[in-house]
Amino acid sequence: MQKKLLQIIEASLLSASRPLTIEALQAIFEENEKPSREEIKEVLKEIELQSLTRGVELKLVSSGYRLQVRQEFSPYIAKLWKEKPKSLSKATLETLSLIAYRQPITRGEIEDIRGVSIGTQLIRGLMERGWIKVVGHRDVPGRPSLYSTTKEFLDYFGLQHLRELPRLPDLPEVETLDMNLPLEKEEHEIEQPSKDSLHS
Amino acid sequence: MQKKLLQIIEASLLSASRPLTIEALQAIFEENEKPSREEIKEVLKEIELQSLTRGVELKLVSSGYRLQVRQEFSPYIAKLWKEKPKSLSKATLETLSLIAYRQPITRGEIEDIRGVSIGTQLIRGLMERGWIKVVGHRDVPGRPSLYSTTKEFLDYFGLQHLRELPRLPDLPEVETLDMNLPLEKEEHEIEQPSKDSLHS
Amino acid sequence: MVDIKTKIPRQEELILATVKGENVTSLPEDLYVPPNALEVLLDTFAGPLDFLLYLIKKQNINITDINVELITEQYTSYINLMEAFQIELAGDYLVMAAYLAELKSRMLLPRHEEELIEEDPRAELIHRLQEYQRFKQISEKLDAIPRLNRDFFSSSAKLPEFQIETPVVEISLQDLSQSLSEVMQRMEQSKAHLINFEQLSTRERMSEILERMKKESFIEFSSLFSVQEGRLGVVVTFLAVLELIKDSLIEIVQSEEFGPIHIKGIKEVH
Repeated sequence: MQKKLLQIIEASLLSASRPLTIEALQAIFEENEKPSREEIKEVLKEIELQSLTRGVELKLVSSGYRLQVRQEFSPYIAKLWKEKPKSLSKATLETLSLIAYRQPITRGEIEDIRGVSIGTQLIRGLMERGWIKVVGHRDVPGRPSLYSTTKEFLDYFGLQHLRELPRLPDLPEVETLDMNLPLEKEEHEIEQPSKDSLHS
Repeated sequence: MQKKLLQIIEASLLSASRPLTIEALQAIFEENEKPSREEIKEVLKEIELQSLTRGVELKLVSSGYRLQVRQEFSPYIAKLWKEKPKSLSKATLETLSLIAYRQPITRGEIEDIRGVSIGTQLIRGLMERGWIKVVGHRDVPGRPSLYSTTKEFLDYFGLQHLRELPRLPDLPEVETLDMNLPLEKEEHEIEQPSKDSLHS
Repeated sequence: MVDIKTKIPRQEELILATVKGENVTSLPEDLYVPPNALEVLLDTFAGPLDFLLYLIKKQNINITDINVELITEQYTSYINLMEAFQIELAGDYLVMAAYLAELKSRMLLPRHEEELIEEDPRAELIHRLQEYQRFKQISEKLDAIPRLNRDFFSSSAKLPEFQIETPVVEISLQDLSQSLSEVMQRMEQSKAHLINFEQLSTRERMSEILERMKKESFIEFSSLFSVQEGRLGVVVTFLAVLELIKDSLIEIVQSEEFGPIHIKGIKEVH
């Protein structure tokens, strides 16, 4: 393997501040020296190997490869940060969860489940951080935007796929309800597991 | 030499986004494990040695040590930054305008005004462009950086002084600005020699 | 009305508020928040459903065993209290109160034979609570997932010097001021106070002084002024110094009486 190739790719990953795909790594080379996908993969493997004894490690997240500080060292690195990252509010986390697990979903639908109206600011904030995007419009009056999560959302949580998210707890069995409702017939809509499951 | 010590210091230098002094590197360790200046220096020497074959090299600049991409690779790295969007995002524009009109200002203060948190990458992007710089730190917990615009920022807009920035439309505060920012048409009449040299 | 359960009267009953003509002497039993921190309540809960879940948990019952009458009374008593204390209440809480009241009245209505086939009026509420609860739970799990810049950090080595190849971004000065005024307008809607924009020349001077302090950290006051700048320059510099002191970014020191005045950073800036 070419030493220079490894150095360039390592330098790119160390300085890009964002995950890089194999294509993005190929694209930094001129036509006449462009490495193949296989060569890049080989280099990445080598970087991964070398980084076993280093302070950073290679991670594959949704939008590509990222060299990140080994998580075991995070407590040290956190001390270098002057400002602690703001924690996400309950409202943000709930909205984000609904978009992640029920995408595509409209603002109105999120509001129905949360029982709370959602400020424009909250949605705008999520859009600006690149965690959600508009993927279409629901064909109802007002044509509300349909939101879904993005690759950046997964990158932020160090994930590759939505299915790596924790499992959504099941709705409790409807039967338990029936015990208290002797007058009632089996009329409830029974939630279908597949509807919510990202893990299928 | 302790392997873990080297890993932590390497990780710090790679993720801090700023040069680190030996003291700053010592400060990330707990009292009972704090390495001596000599130990840190030894580790730095080792990192320097190792980096001879790597894409990054250790540099000592006036405010400390940092790991930086070898200059010879800049043509490749430049390509990674080339694919930036043509126009600045709304978030970037708003952040930049707040820094311009409200400098010196911390990231937290910008976030408070905008009501939205700002990604590290946004600030870094503005720094890399040379439009903003750190001019100090606010004396509050966390000692957050204070940002101001640079000469390059003024150059970009073809301005000599901040006061040549357009007055803010539709704001009640405009009156106070007016005192110092005479309307363009009046400027020639009012201009006095002493005022001309004010900002030079 | 607010006192929902008969309680042993306390020795001294403090009148907390007057709600609908009645004196409120005690808070609902299971309210753990002190009255002066009622506002905290609104911050603590993500919304009325979250709040209802809390009330149900306090009763130590299953969501499915919910007693609509009791929960409605509890809920409304909190709402009334908050109104009595003139705490600004999100409309969503009032909507829920109305919904609960309606539900309660439906429960009380005598049911006719044909209506027996219909669903228990509580079913919808229970379903909503359950549905909300699972997303509340998942959002807590989401919060626990390691995330960037909190639990792990990306590398960001210093870039080499290079010319950005991008054709320069097209932004105009108008874009800049326009976007700021947009921020300000948005802020005006959400916040009561506006940030006072000092004159830009003062702001610029503040940055210049701070910049200089990075190198010198101890500057003789008089050296900040320059004769060439004229009177206006002196005023601008002076305002900038005052502004920096106000922001606790610099200190004025004078080691002896009538001695030279110096400015220095509050802490060493590196």
